[in-house]
Amino acid sequence: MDLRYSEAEEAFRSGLRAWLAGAVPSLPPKPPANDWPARRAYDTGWQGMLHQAGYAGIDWPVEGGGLGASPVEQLIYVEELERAHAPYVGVNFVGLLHAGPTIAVEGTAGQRARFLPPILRGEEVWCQGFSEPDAGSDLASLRCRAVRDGDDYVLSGSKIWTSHAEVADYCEILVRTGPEDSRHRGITWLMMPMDLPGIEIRPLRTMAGSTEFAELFLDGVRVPVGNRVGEENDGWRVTMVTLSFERGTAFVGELLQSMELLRSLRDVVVAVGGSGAPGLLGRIGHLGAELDAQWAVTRRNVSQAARTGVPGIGGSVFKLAFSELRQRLAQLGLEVCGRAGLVWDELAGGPWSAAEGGPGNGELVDTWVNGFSRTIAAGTSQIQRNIVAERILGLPKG
Amino acid sequence: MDLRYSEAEEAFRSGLRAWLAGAVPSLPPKPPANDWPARRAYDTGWQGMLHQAGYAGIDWPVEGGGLGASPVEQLIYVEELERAHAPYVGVNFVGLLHAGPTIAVEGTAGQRARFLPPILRGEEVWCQGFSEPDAGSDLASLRCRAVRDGDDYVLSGSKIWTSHAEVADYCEILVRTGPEDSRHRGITWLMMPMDLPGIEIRPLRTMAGSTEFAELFLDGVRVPVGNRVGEENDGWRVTMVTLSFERGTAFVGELLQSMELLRSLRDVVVAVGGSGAPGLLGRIGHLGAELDAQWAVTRRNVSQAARTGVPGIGGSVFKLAFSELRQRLAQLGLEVCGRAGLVWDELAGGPWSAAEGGPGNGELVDTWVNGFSRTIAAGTSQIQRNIVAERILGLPKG
Amino acid sequence: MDFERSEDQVALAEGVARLCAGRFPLESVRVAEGRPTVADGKGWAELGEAGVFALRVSDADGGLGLGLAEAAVVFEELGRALVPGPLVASSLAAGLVPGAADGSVMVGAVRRPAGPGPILIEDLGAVDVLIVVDDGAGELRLVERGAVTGAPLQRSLDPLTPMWRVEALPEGDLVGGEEDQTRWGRDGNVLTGALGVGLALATMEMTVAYARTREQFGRAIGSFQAVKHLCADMLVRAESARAAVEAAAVTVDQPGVGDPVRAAAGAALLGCEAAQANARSCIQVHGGMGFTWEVPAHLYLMRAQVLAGSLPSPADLAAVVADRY
Amino acid sequence: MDFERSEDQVALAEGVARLCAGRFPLESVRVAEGRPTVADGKGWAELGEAGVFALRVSDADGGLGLGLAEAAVVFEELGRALVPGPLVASSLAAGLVPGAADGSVMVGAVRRPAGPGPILIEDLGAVDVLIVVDDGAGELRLVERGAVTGAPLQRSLDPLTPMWRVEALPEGDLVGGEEDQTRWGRDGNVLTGALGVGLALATMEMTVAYARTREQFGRAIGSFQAVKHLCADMLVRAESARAAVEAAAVTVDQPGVGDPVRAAAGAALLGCEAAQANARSCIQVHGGMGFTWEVPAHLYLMRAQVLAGSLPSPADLAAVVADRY
Repeated sequence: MDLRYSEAEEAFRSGLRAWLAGAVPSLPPKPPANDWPARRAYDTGWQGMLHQAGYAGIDWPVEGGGLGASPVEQLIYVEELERAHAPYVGVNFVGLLHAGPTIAVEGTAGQRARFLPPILRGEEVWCQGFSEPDAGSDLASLRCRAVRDGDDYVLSGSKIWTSHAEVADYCEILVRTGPEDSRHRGITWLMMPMDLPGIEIRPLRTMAGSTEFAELFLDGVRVPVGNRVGEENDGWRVTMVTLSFERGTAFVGELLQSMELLRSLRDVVVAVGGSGAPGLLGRIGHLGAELDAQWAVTRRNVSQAARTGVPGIGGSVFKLAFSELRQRLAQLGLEVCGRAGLVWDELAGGPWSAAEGGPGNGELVDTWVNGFSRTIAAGTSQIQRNIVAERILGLPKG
Repeated sequence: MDLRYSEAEEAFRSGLRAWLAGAVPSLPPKPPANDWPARRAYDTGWQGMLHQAGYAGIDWPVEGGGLGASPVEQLIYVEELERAHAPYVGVNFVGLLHAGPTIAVEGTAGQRARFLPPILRGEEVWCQGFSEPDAGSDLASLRCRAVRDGDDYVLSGSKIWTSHAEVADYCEILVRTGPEDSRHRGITWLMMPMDLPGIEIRPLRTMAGSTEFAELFLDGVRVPVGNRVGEENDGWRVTMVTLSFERGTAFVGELLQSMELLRSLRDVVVAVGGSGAPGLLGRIGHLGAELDAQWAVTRRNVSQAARTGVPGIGGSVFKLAFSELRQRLAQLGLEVCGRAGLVWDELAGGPWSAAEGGPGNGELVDTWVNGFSRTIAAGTSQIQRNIVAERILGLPKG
Repeated sequence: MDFERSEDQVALAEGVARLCAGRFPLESVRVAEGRPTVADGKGWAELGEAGVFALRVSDADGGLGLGLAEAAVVFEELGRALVPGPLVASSLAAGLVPGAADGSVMVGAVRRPAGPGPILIEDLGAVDVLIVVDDGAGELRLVERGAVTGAPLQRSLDPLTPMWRVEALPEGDLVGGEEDQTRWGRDGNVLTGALGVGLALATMEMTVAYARTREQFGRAIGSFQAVKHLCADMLVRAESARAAVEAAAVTVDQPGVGDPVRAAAGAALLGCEAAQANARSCIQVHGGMGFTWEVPAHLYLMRAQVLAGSLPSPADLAAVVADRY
Repeated sequence: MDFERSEDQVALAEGVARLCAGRFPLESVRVAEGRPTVADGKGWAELGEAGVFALRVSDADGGLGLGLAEAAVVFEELGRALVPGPLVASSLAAGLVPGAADGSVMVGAVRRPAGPGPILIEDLGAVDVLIVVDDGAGELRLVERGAVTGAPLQRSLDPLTPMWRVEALPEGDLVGGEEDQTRWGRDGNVLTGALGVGLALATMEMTVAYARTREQFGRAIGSFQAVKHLCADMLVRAESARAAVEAAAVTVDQPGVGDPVRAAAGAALLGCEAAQANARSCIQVHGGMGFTWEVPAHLYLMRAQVLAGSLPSPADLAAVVADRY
């Protein structure tokens, strides 16, 4: 067990840090939350800068145009971006973290050449069409049909939770090509251009007020067969390949941001003092220990990925623990800012306010509201516990 | 909604209180925890006193020799006994609260005349033979067989969690008289004399160090058919009748005792003071509010029973809530007494000690250790939640 | 002793539930989401006519002469229906502020803050007058709406409870001394707790209904133990809090049966917690849909936050209980 | 950076596990339950021979010259096997007290209490010498067993950790100053946390094994979600705490990678909590059997209590983390 970084790793870190120190302050102001064209421009602009500087596709395989960095370098990369308060991956999320890596591993040479460079350069944006209204936790029951007609698949059905659909150029979509009851065995993975006729996009507003997600309604959308990645009916495996490609660093930024938020809350509580302070500090210290533990879990996970290519049980442990930790942290934050937590508007005048160096009530409210999706998205905590119990602990299926 | 007691109820209360004020101080010293013959003598002696004073079988039907008191009087009865620190029902538990009421409702006139008076007078002690090693949560799977042979049932099998078996005269026992897979439909309720040949009693030590329970091993035990209560194969219904007879007051004593313990812990925390005190007092206040709520739930439950004869959903609510409350209360108690909580021996010298007017570390340890049975005995909390979800909320069986 | 609701109390609850279903169906309430003013005078007057605020005003003064127990029964239904507006303040002000009892005057309330920080007031755009509760001085003071300079905030947590920001509170006219201020806090605790219980019951019912019909893996999700147990815990929370709130109300009404201040603090604590925790479970069981704006689960959560924000902190409420135990 | 165990560390863990299985199988350890003296010098000497206490003593001084990381790996196994005796104290005393490193001298420890109340000491009947940790004065003092007048208590919570009562502690000889006392607290936190992780893993494994085989309602109880989810949470707790403990150990060993004091306090906090919570779940899943003396679930719970009782309070540990965050 060694927590020291090698000289090469330290060199990578300091190069990146130096570049970020110049690049981040040069960025334009952040666009408004729900102005998606502006956010597309902002996010893709940043991706272009990363690409120019040689920091695009850091964790992608070299065959896919990536740098093929080790999981440890990837960890350093995510860590430094967060420490520099660099922009989040934003609208490039699906392309960089899911669709791209899938094409890199499972696509043909032609598909790789056509689709990967624009993702890395921030020129093409992807969205994801996996979930359906009746296929959430039970994704394998998806019903969106694709019927072969000549050189096209003809798609009909609906998708939900498609992020950034309004500004996406392509959609990685899972469709049913096998019989209705074929479940995992009858699913195909397609790249669907978002400008085809028959696609209707209906924005889906979340309880956080964001229109980041949409519903897709597909009516006779013709997707060329050449846009299929992997074999027909082999889409479930194709998808799983990418999921295991994710090597345990997806939430590192949020973990580090949580630690920073906790420090900030500690400072507010110390400044306010009073008889409630010891109790709050006790909760803060406990959360701090738990966040530290998840940072340790993350480093273990990355180390396992570095050795074996796949993360171990740490990914499930982290997901279950961190999603609930994040909710408790946000709950504490909301308590600390008192009645200011009843509005999203950033207010001044309290020790928690951004104006006085605190985290800001608006930020705390945002963290709190968004926290509710953490135990739901990407597998509810209930489903996660089943997975842990069955796949890791070997308990019988119920 | 009326929380005032009627004049008749107040008169009942003051009469009982006056009698208890004389009776309780006249009791001999409590016998050692695991000296069951001595505890039998103590508990049956107390029951004899209650009987003499006209306070035996307060909640039993009049046909069964009881006083047929209303649920509200029963509540007052349990409340006053607790406030007077009167002895618990002890070894008379099964006879007074379960076997007796069952015989009173389901027994023949002859069975009532033979078996009920000795229970009320504290002359005969009963134990319960329901659970089996392989039939715990799933009681209906019990396997202890009873085969009819002439005027006898011949019993073979084993039972577990038989309380006070060593000093009991009779056992209310559930046996399988139907086919192996008959579940609820093939069970019969018998009264088994404990001095019959073929009964082996093996004490079962709990993690609290108590030998209150035992395992029973039955090998060809001949129980007369006349000792059957209800019809053959109708024992499940017979048992359920008694369970619904219990009208929500079984844990009133423990609830009131919990409130007293909480007050005592509050006094200790206030006396000790320090920076940890506000946090501890916050937890104490919260537990206090929750105990108050369960006291309200209890009074609602009793009121429903008084109106309809059966308690409503309050019984399940109370069981789930109170079992966990009791554990949290005990946990807090253990924290308050610090390292003294590492021994059962009553120690002196700390503000928590009985010598200084506190609850006493031994008492706190005992409460804590016994608390672990609360979410297990009489239906684990997991089973209870299933019952609440299916029977009260109408969710489908899984 | 009979802690069940009387026939009159049952009928009262049913009447208010009918009024809410007719006058404040959720789809029509939601039309006003996010506006700086949500509660409207017309709806308020109808609540007033139905006697919602005059329940405890004596017959002689034109009220219904009922107790806090009846008010708690009514407020549970108002909470369940997510009725917007300063319900607790207007009810507590009946008898203190002319017009409050019949709903012709909408009364809001705010605690005079002890420390620094912005002053936020619920529903300031809708109210006619404001009661300033000064816990430090032990006073209730009346301020005309016109005397308060405030601005609506852009985005309130509860889109049905617009928050307004006020830089400074006028002194106002003394309308109640220490006894009134104590009563305001105590009875406000009970009524707020009752609203919370209503929210908790609503989310429980909504969750159970969804769990019965939503299918995944070929079966209703309510057949999975994980979902069942979340629902069972919702029931335990809501029913425990309901018992606590109603016992507190009766304890206020019937001197001698207990300590009303302790009971009221506990009722507020458990009522709000049940509302918050059940809303969280409601969102969780609804999965992705629970995180949408469309499904109203979040409205119950946010209202629960507003209720909690109108009360002393949970730590302070618990301290009251501990102190008086 | 490679936070996986090295091959040597894996081998070390396996070696200790084998030693424990051979020398301290639970059925033989349990023979001593409830006695005033449980740990015995012979077993202690074998642990010493195996290098359990000398791990961190330098090669030059006859030790193994390893780090706290290796000690944590070893202590996890000792915890898992419920090995009785003052393991942490004897390990910390190696290098400070002659004979501690090779197990020929069994070293106990006690904190000099700041306030009133009885002084309880673990395993006093078995130890040869006692380290008195004086957090107030910032000192470690050595007391010969013979200089301490103590009596065994009748019934210790952990039947394998007899508690003795002492009326007064002798002054003792100064063997360590502030730096040693700080190190004692910090490294003791890590090693105690490691024992806790071992307990948490043991109860998890025991629970999973039971849930796989115990049948009710015609199926293994481990197929019910309620049981599955309890088990999954046990894994999350144990693995999170294990990562925290090992990271803390490495942070002590490798200056510059983090704050060892904060990491150690967090490790103690989470290690003990995992031990306690997993033991509770273990009892619950075992149902009635979990409440028996025969099933050892309670032994893990009680040992977890002993560990927690040997540490600063959870609130104090959390305060250290908060302070240094």
